[in-house]
Amino acid sequence: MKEIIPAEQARTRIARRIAREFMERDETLIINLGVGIPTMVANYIQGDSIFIQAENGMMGVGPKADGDSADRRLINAGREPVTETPGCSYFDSAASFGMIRGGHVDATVIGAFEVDEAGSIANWIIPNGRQLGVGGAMDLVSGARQVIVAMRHNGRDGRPKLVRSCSLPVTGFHEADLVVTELGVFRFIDGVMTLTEIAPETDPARLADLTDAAFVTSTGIRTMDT
Amino acid sequence: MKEIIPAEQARTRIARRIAREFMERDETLIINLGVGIPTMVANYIQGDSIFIQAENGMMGVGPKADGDSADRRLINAGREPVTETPGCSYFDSAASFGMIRGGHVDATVIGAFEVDEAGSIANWIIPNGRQLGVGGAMDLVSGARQVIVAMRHNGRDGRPKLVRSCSLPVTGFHEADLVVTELGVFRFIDGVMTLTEIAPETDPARLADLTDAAFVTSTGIRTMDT
Amino acid sequence: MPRKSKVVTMDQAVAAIRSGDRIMVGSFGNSGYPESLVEAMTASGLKDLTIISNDLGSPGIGLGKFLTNGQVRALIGNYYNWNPEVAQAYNAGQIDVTLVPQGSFAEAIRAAGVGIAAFYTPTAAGTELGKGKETREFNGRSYVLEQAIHADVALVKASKADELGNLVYYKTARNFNPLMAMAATLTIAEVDEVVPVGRLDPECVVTPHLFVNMIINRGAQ
Amino acid sequence: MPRKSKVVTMDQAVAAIRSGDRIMVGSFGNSGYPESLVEAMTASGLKDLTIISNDLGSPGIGLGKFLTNGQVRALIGNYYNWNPEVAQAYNAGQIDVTLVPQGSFAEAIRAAGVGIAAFYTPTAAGTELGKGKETREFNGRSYVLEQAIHADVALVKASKADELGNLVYYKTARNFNPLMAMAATLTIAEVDEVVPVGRLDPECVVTPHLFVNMIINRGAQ
Repeated sequence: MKEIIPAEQARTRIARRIAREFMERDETLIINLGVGIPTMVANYIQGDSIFIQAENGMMGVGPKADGDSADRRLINAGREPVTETPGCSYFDSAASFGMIRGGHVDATVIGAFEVDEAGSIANWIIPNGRQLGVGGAMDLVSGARQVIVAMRHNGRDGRPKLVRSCSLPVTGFHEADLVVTELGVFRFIDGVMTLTEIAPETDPARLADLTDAAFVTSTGIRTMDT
Repeated sequence: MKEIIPAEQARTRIARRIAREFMERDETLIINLGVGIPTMVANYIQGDSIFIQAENGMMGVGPKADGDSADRRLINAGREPVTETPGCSYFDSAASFGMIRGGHVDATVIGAFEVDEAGSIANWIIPNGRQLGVGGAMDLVSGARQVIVAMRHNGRDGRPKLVRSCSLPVTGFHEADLVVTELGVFRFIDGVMTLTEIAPETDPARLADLTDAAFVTSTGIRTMDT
Repeated sequence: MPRKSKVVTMDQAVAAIRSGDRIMVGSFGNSGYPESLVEAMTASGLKDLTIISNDLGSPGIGLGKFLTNGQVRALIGNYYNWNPEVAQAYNAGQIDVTLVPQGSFAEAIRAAGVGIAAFYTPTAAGTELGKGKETREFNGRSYVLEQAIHADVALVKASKADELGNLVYYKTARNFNPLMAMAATLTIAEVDEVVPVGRLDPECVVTPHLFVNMIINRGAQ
Repeated sequence: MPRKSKVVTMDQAVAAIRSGDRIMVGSFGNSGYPESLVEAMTASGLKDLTIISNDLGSPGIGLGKFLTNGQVRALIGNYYNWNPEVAQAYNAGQIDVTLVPQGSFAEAIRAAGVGIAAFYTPTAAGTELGKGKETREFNGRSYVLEQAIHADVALVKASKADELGNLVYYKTARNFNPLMAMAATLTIAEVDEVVPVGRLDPECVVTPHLFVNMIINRGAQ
């Protein structure tokens, strides 16, 4: 399958769109970013009212550390060296997941293998015998107030990642609030997967062909920023 | 009933005997002291290997603060101003009771209304309509590794406080390990209340008359320090 | 967006509280409680409050003011022997009182803060305070199921806040404050001093700022 | 009694560990783990170990050494994708692996430390990792019962200890260390530096000394 949008452009578009989602909310936000595209969201956040929590025990994660300033004892949950921000704090893993499970983290941005029409998310394992790990995925999708999925619209093999019903082991049921792909923005409104923005490179009919899940197109649909 | 031993002498004797119990153990000890006679135990502890925990959130409680040095934000669980010791630390109430419930406190010294033959302790309430409080009593008797009861042998009305079976609401069942009164030292050995030391002012037969609970007299019984 | 300050006036803080609310108040025996907030609330017309706290101070002193002032519908806590007005009001049928052993009480507040619905503790198993609660054996020992204790509002006292709302406490005035800060829908922190962001040691912050919604700065008064 | 020092030699520390023990090791992705202790253990003849840790480092690196070295019987943790040797050994039937979601894992270790037998968490309800665990509704939401996770020995890494054993940590090297320090029968802390009693701020001590049995002082080596 031919890619409609080149990979790096797709990833950037998704990250930037999610950053805008946060910046449009006129309030202090606490967010947790998974590895991959979710981490890139931080690059597009401006202002001083959005704080990044890392589940390995840090509030107020700063940009990645470059070679010289890297400290292997100051890392994010993806094992990448990071920096501090003013007003940051450190705590143990139980306190960290207490924040997450207790509903004190406003949003988590995660990648996923599949999201289905019911908002269920599969992102922790592909049972191929090579993976053996769940990390904080299940805690994050069940604990964060808003669950935002950042993922390419289709897998490397072209298969849709928005599916009728998850075929892979589920991380959390009915937990997705928003899915952003390079081709569209899907919100779960009253439990219904609803296309609210669409990339200029496609249209709802063509997008439906690239998507396994049935979705509703919002009457107020807008064009997605590229 | 005539007092065999004057009140202040009795209290001092009990406190000093319990302090000796700790000092004879050749190890670092973490202890928690209740109000009344238990608090007096601290006066007779020497050396630097016994540490006092206060359930309102302090490890390493020092002597009571006198007038000038009193700080109402530095108190023990009896609301008395106390002082710091080198190496002390502060923590919240969940962490504090975590230490207690988790079995990390070697001994708690508590007062009691009644202790019965089964080692059950009643020390939290006399249902007379004037009391409404449990505090940390139930947590301490169920959590501390060793539960030491420090109490006068008989109540003000002369009634024995070592009873066959508690008549007052129980704080914890089968929790007492050691009971020290001014007349004797009673250890629960294999669940049996055993008199191991006796005050010089009395003898086992007379002591049994002053005691409601049936107890066994140890073959190695010794005379209690006065 | 430019960050909004969490520092509010006492009027703004009290306006955020409603009659009938479940209100946690940090304290242990008149140590470490938000004095100005308690004062302002007793001057307010708020009533039918459920006060969730370790104790209720003394008659007319500290948290005792709520009861002396007739603002209490119910109490959830563990030690009211320091304030005989509590037993009197309870015996007269004027208020409800729920006693939870102090350690279970602390843990139940933490549980609410960290999203744990309930937990099994050995404390109170078989006793009057365990009655009506599910009991279960683990490894041959009896445990009682205690449920999380939530609140609408938490009034906490800290020593210092930074401008973000990170909190540190003072000695045994810490007590239940950090737990309650996590367990309520709205957390109002009364502090002695607000310091610039970056002034508190990140290793020593006890309550990270995400738990704090409003700050009353006594140092500014 | 004069106080005995908790500072021990590496030989004394390793001698306190037995083959077949359940061993917690603080770490998160090769950050904040007791390097010298892990090194000494891999040089020991200890085997059939159950390693309880967030992850298992990388192949032959950090905690990964235990597996590469054939000392592991079972793993309890949550994320082994950084170390493909784990899946290989598991698929070959050489080791048992129990996955617990990271937050439930942290909370279960804390629970062991604070005497809570089990707790209800919403994490993993209905999923494969919730299978075989009791599920229960609270306020219309499903919760899974998770049991406390204990160990025989905890190997933790701290930045500093004072001579009593009070510990402080360094940034995100804190991770599971303070939790594990509470949850084992024997806790051995490897530290970069031992400072005199009184040097650590009592407000900033993370692990009070009562949780620590032995100290390995790397600063002295």
